[in-house]
Amino acid sequence: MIKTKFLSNLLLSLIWVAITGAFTVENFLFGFALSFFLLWVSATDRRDNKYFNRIPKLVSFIFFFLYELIKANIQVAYDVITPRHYMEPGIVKIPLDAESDLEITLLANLITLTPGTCSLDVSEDRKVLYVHAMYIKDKEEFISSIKNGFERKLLEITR
Amino acid sequence: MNNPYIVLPVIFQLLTSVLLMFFWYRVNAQRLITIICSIISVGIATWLFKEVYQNGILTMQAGEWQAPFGITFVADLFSTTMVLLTAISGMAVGIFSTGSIRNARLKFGYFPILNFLLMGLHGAFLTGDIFNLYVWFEIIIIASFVLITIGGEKAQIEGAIKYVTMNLLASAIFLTAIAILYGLAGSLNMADLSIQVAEIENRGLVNVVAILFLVGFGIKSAIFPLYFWLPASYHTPPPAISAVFGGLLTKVGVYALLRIFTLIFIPDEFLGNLLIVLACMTILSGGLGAILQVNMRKIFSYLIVCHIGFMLAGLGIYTELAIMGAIFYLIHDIIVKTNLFLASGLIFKLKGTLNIEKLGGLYKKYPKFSLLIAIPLFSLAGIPPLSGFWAKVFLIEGGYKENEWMLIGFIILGSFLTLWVIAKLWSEVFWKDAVDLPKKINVKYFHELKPFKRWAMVIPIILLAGTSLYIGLAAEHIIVLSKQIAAELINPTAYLDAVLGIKSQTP
Amino acid sequence: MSIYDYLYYIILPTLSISILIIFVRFLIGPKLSDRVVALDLLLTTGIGIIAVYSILSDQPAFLDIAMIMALIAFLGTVAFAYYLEKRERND
Amino acid sequence: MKTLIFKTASTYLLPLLVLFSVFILLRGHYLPGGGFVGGLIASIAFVIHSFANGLEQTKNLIKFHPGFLMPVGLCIALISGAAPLFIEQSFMTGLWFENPIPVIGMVGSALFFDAGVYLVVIGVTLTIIFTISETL
Amino acid sequence: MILAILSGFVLAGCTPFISKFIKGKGSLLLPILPFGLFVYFFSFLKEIGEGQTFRFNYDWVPSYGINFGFHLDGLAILFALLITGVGTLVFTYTTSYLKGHHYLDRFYGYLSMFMASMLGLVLSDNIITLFIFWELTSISSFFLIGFNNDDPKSRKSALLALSITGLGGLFLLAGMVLLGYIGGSYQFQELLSQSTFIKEHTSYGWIVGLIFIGAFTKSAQFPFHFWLPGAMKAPTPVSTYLHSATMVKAGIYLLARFTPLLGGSAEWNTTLILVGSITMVYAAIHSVLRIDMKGILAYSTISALGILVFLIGLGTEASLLAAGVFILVHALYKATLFLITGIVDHETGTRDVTVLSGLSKVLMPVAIAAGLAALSNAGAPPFFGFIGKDLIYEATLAYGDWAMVLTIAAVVTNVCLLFAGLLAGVKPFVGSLPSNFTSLHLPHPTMWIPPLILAGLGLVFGLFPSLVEGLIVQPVFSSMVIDGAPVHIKLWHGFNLVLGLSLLTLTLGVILYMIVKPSSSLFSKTLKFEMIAPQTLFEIFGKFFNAFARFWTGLFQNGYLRNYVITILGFLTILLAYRLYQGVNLYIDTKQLTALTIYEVIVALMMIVAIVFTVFSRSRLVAVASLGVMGYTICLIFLFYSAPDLAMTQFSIDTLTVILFVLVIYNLPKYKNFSSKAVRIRDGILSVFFGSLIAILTLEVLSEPLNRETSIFYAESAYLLAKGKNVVNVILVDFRGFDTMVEITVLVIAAIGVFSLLKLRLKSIEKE
Amino acid sequence: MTELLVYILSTSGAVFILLAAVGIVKMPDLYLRISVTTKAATLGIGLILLSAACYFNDTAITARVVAIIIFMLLTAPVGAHMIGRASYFTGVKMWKKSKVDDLKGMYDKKTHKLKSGEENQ
Amino acid sequence: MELILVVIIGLLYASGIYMMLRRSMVKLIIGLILLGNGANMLIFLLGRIVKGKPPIIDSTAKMLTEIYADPVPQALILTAIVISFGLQSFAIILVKRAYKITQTDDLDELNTTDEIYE
Ligand code: NA
Ligand code: NA
Repeated sequence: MIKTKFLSNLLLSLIWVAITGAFTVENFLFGFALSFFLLWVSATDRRDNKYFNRIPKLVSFIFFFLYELIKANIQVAYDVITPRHYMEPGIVKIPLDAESDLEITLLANLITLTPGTCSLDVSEDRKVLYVHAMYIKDKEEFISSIKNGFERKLLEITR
Repeated sequence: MNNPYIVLPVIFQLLTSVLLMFFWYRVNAQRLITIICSIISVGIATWLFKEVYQNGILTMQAGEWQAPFGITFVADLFSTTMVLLTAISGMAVGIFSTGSIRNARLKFGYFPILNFLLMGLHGAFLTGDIFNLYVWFEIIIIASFVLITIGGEKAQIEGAIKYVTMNLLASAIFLTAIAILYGLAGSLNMADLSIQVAEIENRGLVNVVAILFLVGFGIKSAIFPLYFWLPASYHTPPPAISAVFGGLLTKVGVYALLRIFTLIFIPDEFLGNLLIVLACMTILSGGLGAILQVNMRKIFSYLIVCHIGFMLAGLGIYTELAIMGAIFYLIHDIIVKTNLFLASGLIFKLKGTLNIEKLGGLYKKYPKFSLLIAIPLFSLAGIPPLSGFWAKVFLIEGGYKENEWMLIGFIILGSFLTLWVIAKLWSEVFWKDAVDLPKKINVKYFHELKPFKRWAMVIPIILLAGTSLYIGLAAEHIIVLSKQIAAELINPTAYLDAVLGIKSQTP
Repeated sequence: MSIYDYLYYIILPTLSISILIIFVRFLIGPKLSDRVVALDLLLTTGIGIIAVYSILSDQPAFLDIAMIMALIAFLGTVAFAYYLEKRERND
Repeated sequence: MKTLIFKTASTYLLPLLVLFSVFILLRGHYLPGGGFVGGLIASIAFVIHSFANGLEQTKNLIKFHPGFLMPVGLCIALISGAAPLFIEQSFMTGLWFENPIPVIGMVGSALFFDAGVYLVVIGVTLTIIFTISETL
Repeated sequence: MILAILSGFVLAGCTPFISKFIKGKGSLLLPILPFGLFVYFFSFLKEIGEGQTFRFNYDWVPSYGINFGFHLDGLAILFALLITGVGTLVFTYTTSYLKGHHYLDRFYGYLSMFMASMLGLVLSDNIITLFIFWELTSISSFFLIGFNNDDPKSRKSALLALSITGLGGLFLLAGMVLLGYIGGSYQFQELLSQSTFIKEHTSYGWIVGLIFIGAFTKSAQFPFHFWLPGAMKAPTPVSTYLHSATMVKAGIYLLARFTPLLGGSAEWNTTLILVGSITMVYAAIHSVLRIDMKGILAYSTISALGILVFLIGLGTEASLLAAGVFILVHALYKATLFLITGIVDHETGTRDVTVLSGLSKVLMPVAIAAGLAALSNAGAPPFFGFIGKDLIYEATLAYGDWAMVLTIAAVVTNVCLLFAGLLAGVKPFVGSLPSNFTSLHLPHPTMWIPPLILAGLGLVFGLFPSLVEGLIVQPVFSSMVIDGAPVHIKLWHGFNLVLGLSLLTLTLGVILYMIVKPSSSLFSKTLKFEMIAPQTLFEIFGKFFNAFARFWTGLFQNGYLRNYVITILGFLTILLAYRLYQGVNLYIDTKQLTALTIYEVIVALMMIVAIVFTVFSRSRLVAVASLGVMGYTICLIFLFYSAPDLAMTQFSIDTLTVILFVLVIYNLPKYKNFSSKAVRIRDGILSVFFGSLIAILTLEVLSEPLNRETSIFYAESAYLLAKGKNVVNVILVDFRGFDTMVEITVLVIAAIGVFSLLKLRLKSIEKE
Repeated sequence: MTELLVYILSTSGAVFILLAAVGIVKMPDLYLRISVTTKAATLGIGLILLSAACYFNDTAITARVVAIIIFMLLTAPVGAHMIGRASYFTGVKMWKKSKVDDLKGMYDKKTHKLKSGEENQ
Repeated sequence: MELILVVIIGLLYASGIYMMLRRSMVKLIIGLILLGNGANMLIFLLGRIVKGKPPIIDSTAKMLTEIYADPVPQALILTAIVISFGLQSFAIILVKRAYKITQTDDLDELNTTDEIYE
């Protein structure tokens, strides 16, 4: 718990330094104090996260995401600029392996951020994610592409 | 002369409010604070008045930024008189409220808001900056919005909708006027504007801006044909609130009119005639409205309108004498109208209604209260030598000097209607036999109150009645004061010198 | 063509035209949701305009407005979503 | 409205936004920003949190009624404004420390004043929005 | 002197605190005050008789030339003695008349207040002070008429009396102020020296007219007379004191007092003669037709007042002398008759002369007094009334071309008055005593002695006119006629036309009394006559006025907010348009304008569309969303035109406003369009017109040069003096920090308001 | 080099935004509009912001740009999710050619709770 | 651009007033907001607009020397915006409360306090 707190604190201080744009020790210390205060104010339960061994996976995930992003964007762009609609849209239920709030949220957001798909909602029991998608050639295939793509890679980082 | 302490009335009022906010749910502590602070406030105002009376105009340049760059506060006789009157009325209403306002309202910020309102009034009187005046006006209206709705009863809300709309409209017009004035003159300091505006070559534009100010302030001071919000709303909140409204709020508009139209825009012939016509119509509308009403507070509300006409008349005639009349009337009216609304609160506590057809028998049952209330009533009616009388003399003579016969006619008409209404009210409420009224379950009658609360309701009325007697009987003091104020207004060189220093010499 | 001209004559008009197109969706609706989505997109595009404008006027400070927009633009969307649900529940 | 996604996002957004609001407050004297905008952003942070997690959660988080910030903020502003009165100078006269402080820059009564504004704006906005949410 | 005048006020002020005392035996001590005053004024009599006058000056409002300046001369002392003398008797009379009355203390309070005011009125040299006392007598009269305030008629009469005298008073005030303004002083003695200047001034007519209205209303002259009969609702001491002997004579006093200052002109004389003669004849005829003793006396009083006005109007030395004497004559006999009426009423419970008769058998001293008074009234020798009547006829006969007409009018009046006097003073006491009155007893001496004294004086002065000639009549005359010849009054002038007229009057009056028997049927017939009486006209006017008030108030205060808004904006628009049209030439300097760019045009276009959309959308949510778009485009414009702070704030506030709206309005009703098409078009035209005016105004201001002094100062000193680089922020927290301070207070208040508006629910059970 | 980067980034950003704009008008139903716009715009704005960062070439500004992008990535999907969900709720119809609708009937009309359909597993 | 802004200002005023003249309370509030925005734009424009030169002193400079936008109107508008926000929130809540009590959005039904007899 203490470590998590410290990490969050550190992270926030760094963000502070970033947004203020003054890379000095004093500024960092000030940001640290400020975020310490904030964390004290907003004590919420955060799971223990092991940051450091996840970094490489994180980097590879980012690239994967960017690739997906651009690919899907082009697909959608084509659909947008051509007069005909090639899409076969629908809402698909995707069972979730992700469990924690953070995992589910990240997954849902990433899905939304890629063109052509959009997470609509998570069921109350957190077991499934409802996704609206533009190109559903085959429902099962679509589900497995998400599960093996985004979800697996994401879980590799967070667990 | 510079004196950083002339803003004390404002700051002390703010301090009081903040202090009261820290005692949010502790109503008795709030009561105590209100009483003590309102007395101190009167002390401060008296001190300021004395200083200015003895030493002449005092100024304060906020942040030590010389005019016209900072916000200047100016305590001349006019503003300090208004501050003093506000403090006195405020004290009366504050003390009255400790006895008359129910705890539920007190737990929702009644006292802090009341003190904010007084702060706004003090600020509006003392500021020498047109935009700052706007923000003070905003304080005043928002505080009055809150006070008029506090408790949220149906009539209150209905009245408030109109009140709020009209006041917001007035604010928008005021802001528009400031925008154009700044666009023309590039300044916000009123003294500086006085000089700048005089130099603008395009007089047509100046006249147009003057119209905007006239209407903006006119709505706030409830002149014809801009007064509608007043009779629609003033009778709806608890009496203590009506008292501060009736006594002080419309007078800020009048103050602003007097200030702006003597300092920045000197009325040309058209505007002067317009003001006269408006004054006549205001007197007429208020008087006619008053004779029809049966609710005591509505009668007083219409009479407010009627008497605003008198003050406007002074400005319309635009001579030192006439303005002196307007000032005298203003001084009298603040004290008396406040008192009458307080008295109506007392009557409500005694009888549980304010409908003059249902009321009756007060003189028989409460002779001392009746005589007490008779003082403000007959002062208002202008029975000489009570306070309402004097101003008329000056206004009438002022009217003669400028050959405003129609205006004199309307002043007579307005005085007559007032007299008639007050006499009728006296006859109905005090003379007529009492009718058995059903006991209202949600009213705590006067005799059921604790002695502290009873005294808290009666003492302010005595105090204000005494003040109005003083104004009437020691009229000399007030006349000398009004004369000096009028002279300062008509010839603002002293004001300009005090604010701008050497700058006013070399425009 | 300098970078300034490029941004001024190509990018900014493109963004402006985008805004106009999005505004059309706002106007035609048909549902409130459509308008809300359009509004959201308008704001987002606005961030782009601000970014370009900050380059043009050489005022990096303008980026802070973009930052504020990015942070709270979605609050409007959230509020409307909130409204839609509430209204649904009350009906 | 308490969806999982929104809730989680809000948990991260809250400290970010508040941090950002302080940043906006502090640099107001040099670049666009200041007490108002800072206060508005901070309160928006809490509003988002309350939308996502429900009002009770947010209230628990703040631990006191946001209305309390109003007199506190007013007090700070008033004191920083009225302090010069004690040395016979006008209200709102700027009093400054001799040397600049790192990060913040010059510290003076104006900064405290702005901080008062910041607190008041938070208190006001939250009081309004929370009260409305409570009485819906 | 000031003490003498104000002592009445002091006593009045004390009454609430010594009420127990007054209600007990203490009332017997009260007449000491008027009596003391009487003695005090009496002590001046000798010197005044010798032609001296006394002046007393006390500062009050020196800066406006208003003071307690008292001037004691013949006219003043006549009235002062009347006031204090009759006052003493009335005070005494009251001790019995209202004995044990629950509100005796109040009664004495008002009475003393009245006495003091009346004294102040007649003694004041300063015309404003005079007016103040004048109004105070009206107010005391209001309280006294309404003394029996359980009776609605009593209240109505009090209101009516106050309306008439109050309105008259206001005109008088206007007249006084005008007079003071023209004459350059409020001091009567100083004005007197300006007499010719004033008379030749163009405003002379106004002055006289205004003062006349004041005097006529107070002294119940036609057509303002009708409040006086109503005022008889007051207890009898009041009728005696105020409404016959003193207050109603205030108008006469005023006219007499102003005669040397304003009199002598054709306007002055003609008006007074006309009004006076109409009043005297009209009221005299009326008095004949009444059956209520008080009614009879009321009308005969009006008639007598008419005579006085008439006499003053004649303006000759003879007529003024007659007036001076008649004031005293009338006071003596009329007061007596009123007091007697009170006794009769008090004892028998009725004042109906058709019922009353034979009372002399039980109320002998009263009957004597009544008889004396009736005879004096009749002008029978050797009563003082005879002298009075003689003087009147002398005056009319000497009045040039109109002598005949005027004399006939005087005779008719006197005949009627004589009849009335007999009816009230003789009829109740002669004849057979009805059985139900046999058990009557003579009241307490304090009641019957005062009328006896008054009536007795009427006889004494008649027998020995020299008693009053030098001491009173001469000084009174000198007050009205400066440099007049010395007067000489006597009972017997020898056989002449005047004597003939007097005898004729007597004979006719007695004959009339023999023939005409008062009856209620006759009286009710006269009531039909009232249809065209001034009172009816006044009431019709009142109704019309009320209807007008209702119309006017309903027209403006009609309850519809949008009508209020449209009135206000219409007013503003008309004025703006007129002023713009009058003084502004439209001119646009295109060189000063900034260039257009596509992104600005698009943003502006969007803004315009958003505004239009906001206005015409049929869903309020869409309107709110459009409002959001509009705010957002404003934000962009702020950004483009170098206002990043504004853009930030506008954006944040805009978002919050949208949230607020959304939170609040989801449960509001359907967003209906209530107005008809015509109304919408009307509103549309007004709005567009107003918008255009603002636009034109803006354009016009834009082409004016702007003074940038302030902005340059800020730009130069923001960093150097205020240590900040964002000038806008420096202005907000430093240069104009006070604004900000106030502004956050506004926010705090708004928040508290929202809090209380939503959370505070007054429980109906909780007591207020 | 920096200039070229600015050209490329700003152009591609503007193009994506334009795409989103066209998309929002052209797409036949609300969900598709959300789908198209949220990301295209996010990407486009991200690119433009990056171009600004390149232009100013200052660490402080770059850091700020990164912060904005992170904020957007955090908020944009949440907004899309919220409005999409609310729209479904209030009965905004899907395009008539849509293939599947797994969400149908899963919302509890009263409590607004969403079932997974797998509660018993 | 000034000309377009002038048109916009006129339009804001006109539409604000038009909305205030409707009978619906919500429209009334919207009208007031429009009017307020109109006034703000008016101050802004009449302070004379300058493109792309915010009144912020460069980090290396000590004062503004070249052409810059007038900071005074900006400060005024800022104050006005914030004040309007306070007033508008209050007005919005007032309308809500009024509706709750009277169950109508129609302003014409809120006229009992103007009646002569009550
Ligand atoms: Na996607
Ligand atoms: Na400000």
